[in-house]
Amino acid sequence: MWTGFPLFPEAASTVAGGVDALYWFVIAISVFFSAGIFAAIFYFALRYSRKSLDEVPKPIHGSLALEITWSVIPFLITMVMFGWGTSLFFRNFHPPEGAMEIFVTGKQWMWKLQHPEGQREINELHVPVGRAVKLTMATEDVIHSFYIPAFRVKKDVVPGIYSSMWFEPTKPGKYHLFCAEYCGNQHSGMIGWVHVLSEPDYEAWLSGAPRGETMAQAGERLFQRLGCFTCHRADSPGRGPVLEGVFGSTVQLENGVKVVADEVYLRESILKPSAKTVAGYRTQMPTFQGQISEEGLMQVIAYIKSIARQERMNTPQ
Amino acid sequence: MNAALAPPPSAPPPAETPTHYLNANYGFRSWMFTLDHKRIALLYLASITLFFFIGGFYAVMLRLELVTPAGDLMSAENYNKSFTMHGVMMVFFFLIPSIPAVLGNFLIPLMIGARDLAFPRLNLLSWYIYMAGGMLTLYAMVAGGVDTGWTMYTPYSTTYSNSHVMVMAVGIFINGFSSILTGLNFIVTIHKMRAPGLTWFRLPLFVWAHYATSVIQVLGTPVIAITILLVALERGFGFGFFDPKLGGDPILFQHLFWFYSHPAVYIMILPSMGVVSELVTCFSRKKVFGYKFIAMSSVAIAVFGFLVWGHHMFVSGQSIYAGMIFSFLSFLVGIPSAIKVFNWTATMYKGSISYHTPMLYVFGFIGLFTIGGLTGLIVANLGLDVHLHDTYFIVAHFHYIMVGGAVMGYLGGIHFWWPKITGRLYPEGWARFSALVLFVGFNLTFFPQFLVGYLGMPRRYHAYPEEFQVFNVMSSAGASILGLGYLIPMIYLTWSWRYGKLAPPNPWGAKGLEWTTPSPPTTFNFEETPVVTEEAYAYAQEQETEESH
Amino acid sequence: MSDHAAHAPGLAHQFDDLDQQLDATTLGMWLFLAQEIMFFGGLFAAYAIYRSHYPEAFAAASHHLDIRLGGFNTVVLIFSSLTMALGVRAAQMGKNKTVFNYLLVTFMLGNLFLVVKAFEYHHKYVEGLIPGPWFSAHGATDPAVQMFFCLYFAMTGMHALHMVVGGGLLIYFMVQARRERYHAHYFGPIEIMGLYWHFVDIVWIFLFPLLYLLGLHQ
Amino acid sequence: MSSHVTPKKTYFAVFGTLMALTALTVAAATVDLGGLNTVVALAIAGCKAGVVIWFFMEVRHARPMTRLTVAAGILWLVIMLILLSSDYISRGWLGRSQGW
Repeated sequence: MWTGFPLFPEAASTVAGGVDALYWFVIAISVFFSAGIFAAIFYFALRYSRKSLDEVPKPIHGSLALEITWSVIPFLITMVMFGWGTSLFFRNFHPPEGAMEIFVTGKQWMWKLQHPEGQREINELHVPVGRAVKLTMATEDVIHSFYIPAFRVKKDVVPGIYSSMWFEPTKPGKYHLFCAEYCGNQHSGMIGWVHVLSEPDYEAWLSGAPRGETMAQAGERLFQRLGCFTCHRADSPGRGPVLEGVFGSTVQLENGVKVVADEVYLRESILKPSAKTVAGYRTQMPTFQGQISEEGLMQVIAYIKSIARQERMNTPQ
Repeated sequence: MNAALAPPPSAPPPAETPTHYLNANYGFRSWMFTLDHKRIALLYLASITLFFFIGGFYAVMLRLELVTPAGDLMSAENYNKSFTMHGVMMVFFFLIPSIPAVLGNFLIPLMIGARDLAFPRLNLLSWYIYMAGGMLTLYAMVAGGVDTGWTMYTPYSTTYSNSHVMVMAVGIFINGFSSILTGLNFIVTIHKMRAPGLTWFRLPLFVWAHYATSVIQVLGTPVIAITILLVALERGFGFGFFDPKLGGDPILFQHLFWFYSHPAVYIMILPSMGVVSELVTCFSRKKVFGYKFIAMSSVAIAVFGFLVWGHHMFVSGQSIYAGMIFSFLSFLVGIPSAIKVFNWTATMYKGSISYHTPMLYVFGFIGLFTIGGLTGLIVANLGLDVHLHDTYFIVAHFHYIMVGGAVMGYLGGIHFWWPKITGRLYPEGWARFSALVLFVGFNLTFFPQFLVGYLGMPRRYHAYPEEFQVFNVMSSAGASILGLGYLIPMIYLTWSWRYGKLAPPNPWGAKGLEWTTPSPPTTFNFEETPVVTEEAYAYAQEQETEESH
Repeated sequence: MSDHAAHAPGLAHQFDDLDQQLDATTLGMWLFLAQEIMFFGGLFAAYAIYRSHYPEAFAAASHHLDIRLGGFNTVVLIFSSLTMALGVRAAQMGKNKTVFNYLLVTFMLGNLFLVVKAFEYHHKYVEGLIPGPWFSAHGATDPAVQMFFCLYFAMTGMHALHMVVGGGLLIYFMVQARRERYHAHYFGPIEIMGLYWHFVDIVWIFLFPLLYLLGLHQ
Repeated sequence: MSSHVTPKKTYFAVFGTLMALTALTVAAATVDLGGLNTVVALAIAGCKAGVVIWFFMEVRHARPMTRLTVAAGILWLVIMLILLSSDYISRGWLGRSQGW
């Protein structure tokens, strides 16, 4: 199958244009300088080629003015590149408010994706055009890297932590999804497609895709099965903190530090309960390391999130 | 075409061959237990060439596999093992020791007027250590290979890989000490063994470059040694230093790994820059432009090289603020490199330029290094590296630096000092031809990789989407030309060792103490310790003094 | 190269005189020690990162170590540094017999350190504190406790390995001193041996507070 | 030349200082100084190391190049620690806990 011979990748996200503009800027500067150097070398090589065997040219020791010039000018130019690139990076780093969330688990050698509504996909991701999408990513084994060239986004997925990234597709279409960090035997098979659909198409896909329970529902079931509810519920005072309304709030730890109870904190508290205990509770929770998969963890967290949302709706302030 | 060559010595070579370091004694023991830095350099030359061709063999396999998008020539497993061995062989066993251990070893005592390096036994020991490390790594290869990539990222290398990681880790660990000892030896030698009158700012720039390199070798290499040891402990004994289950951080491994492995790039390129500085002044027959700036930029590169390692980790989960610092420092390290390129170019201005093979390599070096360096500005850029990290753009960038830069300098240096090393001239026509072949082959191989990299082709892919095929075919075609380009010098240099024209002591009319010795030099280099009275590269010494009177 | 210098005992062919040789070898040794700083530096860096990230777990874990044994070993090692320094001093004055005696004392002290260390290791083994699948620190729920012991064994083990190498070198130099090799103009090897030994001592000077003491008040 | 022979009593004085500092560091460790415990312990260890380097290793009589080498070794370690911590300290600045 001949799929064409593209010279430049498609730009299909809100950040792609900015990245390409900076790229062309640096390329232009580079071409200018290398052309200058190559031209000088060619010219000197021809103009000053050795005419006779005993020719001895006059020595030139150097020139401080020249040295300073060709140190300072490149320095200033690179600082422009640095400033531009860094501001672009920082701007592209923070996801916009209200982005829709997708949960990603990397695993040798596939990408598992869960939508909050319950749709699950493997190596395929369907997203609507024109809406920001935030990915929360974890890995079951080694380091992977989630890479969509057409969106100019990439982020390593490192064991033990949640990575996150976001993008907003601007063009409907089908785009490559790669694992960019070498992850073992079938690394090059850990690829897939991102399908960017128009809003109606996306709605159609949502209703057509097989959906079981939502992530929160699945999480609630796990919550029951692992026995979390025996301690973490309103009518078991003292044993563990009540989780309604916890997500997104600031909690005070034993050692006086305050942290925001976000995905990362919840994950750590489930796997290493003693690491950051909430003030007023003794560390008696067992670790769930090895008993719950990264996917399951994400579901439990989605459940804790959902009960935080309900709480907020019940107590308007 | 030999018109530009310096006039041959008027007297024909004496019928009786004088005693020199090659014919002083013979036999296996005289080589295996030699303390002569020149013989040790040749031991390195032979073993490095061996490892280069092993690494090259794997490169050929990789490029063959990548001709078609499907993974059809070999299995994914073998492909992964091939790029691992290619990387390990080329980085640890070829590029890092190449110029320092061969040319540096041979030339530094000659250039500073010393009888030998400060610690000849240590020098021999470092070759044995190098061979031991190399043999262990070869054993890992024969026993079934390693599939972690040369970067050995945890937790893949510690927990998930089923290949011979331990053996290779120990091999690389051992090899590290060879590099440390070489660097240590050079620093002491340059400090303590210079001939009378040879002040710091009269030293050849080759020596300056090696001094800077040695600093990196001594202060950087131990960090990779301990890091690899930790990986081995984790893999072998369950000491989970980087294991997230024990609260370990896999990113810490990357920090420690790149703390050495980024400066290691400067171990490869700095000596090559030293070679180019020698060559450009000799074949322009003119004092190098801005001597102190070139010398100091070597030192600056060595120091700044230690401050930039985090630019390998922009998307790894490293803090974005640390990313900003590392990006800033990475741009800074570009400045001394630029200074060098400008100074070399300026040296040619109003010179007397001849087109001998070493000078062709200089042209190649400046061109390719310029491209490699400028694309470095792209990948050092936080905003762009997010897209380019771990793609073929990176692969192309560092091959432009390491092959286009370091290897071009190495070959240029080998040709330049070949008469000194062997006492024979290489065949100029063949040499020019192969330099041209290399230049064309190299660009055809690696330039398409910039394009396919920006398209988004990730590195270390055994199979790839079809729209990348055209670039990959170009690259593989170029690789076959490049491979040929490496074979030709291998053949004619070997041939010339025996059949080449006898070389006069100073065939290029070059300045420098090494050219005052016979070709090849005697075992202890100098009959009498030379006394230096002039600056380096004083090609116009007589005229200058005339004018000043 | 003057003839009489070439025949000076202990002078290698590449040097002009014994002064140059001593200068070169001393500088070489210091460079080697700079290399050692970075070698241990990797371990110390890992320790610093993990300690600051898991202060409680590390403090709890350090309570498994015996401060009396650690403190005793600190004294032993510092004392051995003193005898080493005195040995170098004797070599500078060309007193081979005294050199031998001081090196012997240093060697014995080094061995004493290693024996105590071996007892400590054994104790950890009995308590199940060797990292890996059999790790079983009772009452420790935080896995970072095990990380502490990973670092403990790596750092003290690497240090002990340096002690063993130092011990071997001491034996060699004791034999040389017996053979009356040193005199007032040729004592470089002993001086270099001293540098190495003191460096190993310095590493322990940092290991002792970092591993044994930091969690003491908690 | 470094063949300067140091009087024995200097070495004994150095040994006494080192012993005193060892006692001090143990004593300091038993007192709760909050975050300062680490600082004090490292400061004392640094002093001890300095004393060993300066007297036992005779850097006080050494050539400038030797001193430079010592300084370079320490400086490079500091570079490594500072740039490493630049990552680990600032990982939490985004207002999120980092979890590893």
